[in-house]
Amino acid sequence: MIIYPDAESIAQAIPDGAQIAIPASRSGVAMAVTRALISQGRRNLHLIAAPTSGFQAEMLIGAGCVSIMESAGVTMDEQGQAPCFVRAVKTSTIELRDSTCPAIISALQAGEKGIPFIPMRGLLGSDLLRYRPDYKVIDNPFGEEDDPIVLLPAIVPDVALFNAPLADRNGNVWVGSTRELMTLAHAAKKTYVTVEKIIDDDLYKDKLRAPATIPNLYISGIAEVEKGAWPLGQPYEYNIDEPHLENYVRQAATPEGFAEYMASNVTMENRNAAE
Amino acid sequence: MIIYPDAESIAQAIPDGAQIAIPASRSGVAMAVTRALISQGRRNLHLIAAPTSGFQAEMLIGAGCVSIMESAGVTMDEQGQAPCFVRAVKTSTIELRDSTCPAIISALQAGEKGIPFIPMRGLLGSDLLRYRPDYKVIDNPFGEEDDPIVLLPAIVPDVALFNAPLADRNGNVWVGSTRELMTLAHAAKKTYVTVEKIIDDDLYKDKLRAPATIPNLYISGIAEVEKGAWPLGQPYEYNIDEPHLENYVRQAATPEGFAEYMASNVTMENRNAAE
Amino acid sequence: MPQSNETHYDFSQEELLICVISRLLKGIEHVACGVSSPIPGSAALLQRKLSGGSTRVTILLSENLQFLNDGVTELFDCAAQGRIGAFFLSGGQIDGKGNINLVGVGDYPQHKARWSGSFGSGFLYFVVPRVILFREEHTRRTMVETVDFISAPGLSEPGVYRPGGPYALVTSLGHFSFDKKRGGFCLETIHPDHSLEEIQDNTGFDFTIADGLKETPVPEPELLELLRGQIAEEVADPYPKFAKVVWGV
Amino acid sequence: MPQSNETHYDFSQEELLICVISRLLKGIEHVACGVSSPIPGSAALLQRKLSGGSTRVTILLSENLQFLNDGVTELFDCAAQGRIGAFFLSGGQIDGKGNINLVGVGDYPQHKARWSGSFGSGFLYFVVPRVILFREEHTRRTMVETVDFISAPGLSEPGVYRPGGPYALVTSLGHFSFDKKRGGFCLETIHPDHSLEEIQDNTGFDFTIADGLKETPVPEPELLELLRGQIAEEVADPYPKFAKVVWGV
Repeated sequence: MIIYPDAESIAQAIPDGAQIAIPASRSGVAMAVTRALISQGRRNLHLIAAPTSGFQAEMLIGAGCVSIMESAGVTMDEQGQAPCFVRAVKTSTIELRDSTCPAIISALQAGEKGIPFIPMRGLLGSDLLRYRPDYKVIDNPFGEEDDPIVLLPAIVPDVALFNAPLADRNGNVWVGSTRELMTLAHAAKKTYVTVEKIIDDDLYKDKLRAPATIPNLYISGIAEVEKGAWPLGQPYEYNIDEPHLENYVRQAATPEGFAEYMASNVTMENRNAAE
Repeated sequence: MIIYPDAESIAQAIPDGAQIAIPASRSGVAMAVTRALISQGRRNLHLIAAPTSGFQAEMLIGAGCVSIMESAGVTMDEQGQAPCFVRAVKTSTIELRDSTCPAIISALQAGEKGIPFIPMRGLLGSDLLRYRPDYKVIDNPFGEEDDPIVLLPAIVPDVALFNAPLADRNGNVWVGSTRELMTLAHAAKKTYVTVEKIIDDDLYKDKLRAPATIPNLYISGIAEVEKGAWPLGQPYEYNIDEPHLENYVRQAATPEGFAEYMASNVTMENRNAAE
Repeated sequence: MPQSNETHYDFSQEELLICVISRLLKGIEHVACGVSSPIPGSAALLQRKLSGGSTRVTILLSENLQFLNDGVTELFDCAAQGRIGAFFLSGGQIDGKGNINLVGVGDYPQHKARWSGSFGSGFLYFVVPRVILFREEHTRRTMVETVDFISAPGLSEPGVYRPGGPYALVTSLGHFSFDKKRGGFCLETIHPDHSLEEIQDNTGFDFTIADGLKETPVPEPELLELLRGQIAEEVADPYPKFAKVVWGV
Repeated sequence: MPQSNETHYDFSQEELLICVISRLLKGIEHVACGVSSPIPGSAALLQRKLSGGSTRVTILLSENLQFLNDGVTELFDCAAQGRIGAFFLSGGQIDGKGNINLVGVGDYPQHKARWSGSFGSGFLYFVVPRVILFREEHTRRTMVETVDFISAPGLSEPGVYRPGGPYALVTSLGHFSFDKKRGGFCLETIHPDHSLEEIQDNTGFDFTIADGLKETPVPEPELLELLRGQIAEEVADPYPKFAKVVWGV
């Protein structure tokens, strides 16, 4: 477990081509690291939204960092469609792996349990299944008559990446009720977390926080990054910056507008960070 | 969700023949309800230890309440073997379903997820598998060559029964780090919980306790029973009563001794409760 | 289509739809809905009140109206366990067999129009007994003969485990039930100020017409009073913008 | 077999076994053990110290030495993920093929003697790379030709997923390695005051003898000092009774 000085150093630990599991927009998204990945020109990322994504996938796709997008949905929520995602789909510049929320979560849970697959009800007769040759259908061996059921292959991401409210100096990370972050950390080979605050007290000695704390056993690195999820919101900490995202969606309606947004937000921030 | 006045009323809600999931001795065992079940003469219970049991299964078996014992282990821990359990095995008065800890937990997680089965590594070549015709072996459909793997049928218990530190008046139950209790409540059709204390505050409004709280959606009934796990220990509350259990094991070494223990502990307690 | 501010009825379209949906939730023990579904959410809260509290309402991601603390898996596990009686789904396209499309128009994956994605539909549509399809826009663009992409099918082959599925379709023009045996929608009521012809003109799929086809009942004054008072206050918690626009609270 | 209080060595049998096991844990990143396994637990804590902290130790159900907060599933999931390098198992019977029996003597289910049960062995023996079998009693009752019940097999058929398995067997008489290729134990060292003949007399299964068979190295004075000082203090947390009996702390 390494305590990194900033979001940029965490981004540097994530290589080109990594399969990265990321949480939904409201669960705690490592946006500062996302901007750093873009600044550093990361390429061919395979994003696994657990189970959906928004501004994070949108920006990474717009900046050309993504080759595969696996998700049950990419949306800017209240702000509407994700413009770069939609453009990338239409021009086939990313490979899509559309799925449904519980399938992605179940597959991550299979990864967490070290089992090669997990069954799930539903999906039969959908085009989601039709376009996912990696999902298999078998006859339920416990069924009394024909009972087809989908088997999902386990997902073991190279990296889980998210933002959380709190960590201690040992690298234990408190996630509160956003329990899916625990699943991500268990399933992934490496887990990097930006936190709003690193505290001196041991989260394990805190009877109330310990049950919602990811043990450092699963954590490869943390960095204290204030407002690490901005402009998205962070549970327990701050709300989404709606005006910023509204402005983004307006600007990114054209590729030129997206380039302008990036020029004035991502590069500049990095320049500031380098000063 | 019903708030029951005492352990006896909870026992009354559990019928003869029920399939009851119970936690391990150190996780929070509803011992007061266990004594009440015995007093009330409950019969043909199918106990599912999640994943092991001790004094609870031992007493219920000794009192003739149990017909099926499914477990990865029945032990009095530091106090040694469970004497009534051992006698019942030797005389075949209970049906044994021996298993291994993660198999029982995985099968309950399958129940929790509403899937008919879940795969698990291990077990192949063991006599556990040999004597469990309900466990099936298939060839992993995702394997590149022959890759046998065990499938476990889901467990959906009729009842989950345990003791916890705290509940609120809405029936939300705080379990802290004994997260397996959450799995039990999710998987079971009905969940009854004795708690050391019922508080007026809403556990859901408590940011620190909410993440380790079982929502009342899953809770059929609670009762405030002080020392509800005694003579076992209760996480966050009190330790095991070792002298009591040591004395029990000594006494129950013979069926007559067990009868004496029961006469002076179970019936008497009930007489007191009825007064 | 009268706008709420120019209607000659003393209720808004939102209020009408809330009452229509609320009636479809009768007898349900637990209804869940998304945080961006204010009309279904309001309907659920109204039904909770009318049921005397016996209907439980979970609004996902709402601070005070959700039960989740086991991460995003819990909603789906809970539905799989049979603990959710009703849920709402929508579709960029909905067809006459109850298939819904949340993915895009045209051929997959290079769509002519791409939407967000299928979210939980590919699972919840199978396991929640009473799925109410809700889409305000009722045009030949949304109500199509055959969807371009099946996020979740309305019907399943015999043998497929399917305790759930479509129960009704509510739009700005009317309310359909879903006939699982026949495998199609049946027009039950037409909202005030709309006609059968209008619905037929704007629907791309065939549907049957209920024997007792009638106008959608308008909200009773007492219901409106309840809605604008206590329910509006409750709705303002998960859906502040909506409550402000519709009821000014 | 000398008792610790009458031994002419300046170390107890417990201390010897702790040092033997500790050596078997070299290079392991994470070792887990049960709360009722004080000798393996002490060995793990000793190895942690000797590794300069690079060996992580998890003692199940201990307040300060465990990492679990996802319920009882976490240990098993964690092992399945490959995050546990070494674990300890025992057996009422252990046979020459590394099969262990934690269930009972005689025919299942009506045993002549019944033990507690298989616990996690039917899984952990398959997935933890370095499983150390530890059983102090070394007699023909415990070290048998063939176990009466296989809680977990020592060997698996080709094709069976098995990253884990037996690595060594430590008893009060000696230390065996397990040869996966040959499928049996190999006697590596004999504890001081014991003989090959004694081990052969008390072992119900055949085993090979290491080329360099030697006496188990006695604990170095510095190691004993460490053990009786810092490690004894650390052991007292998860294993208070043991620490008191062995070191009086």
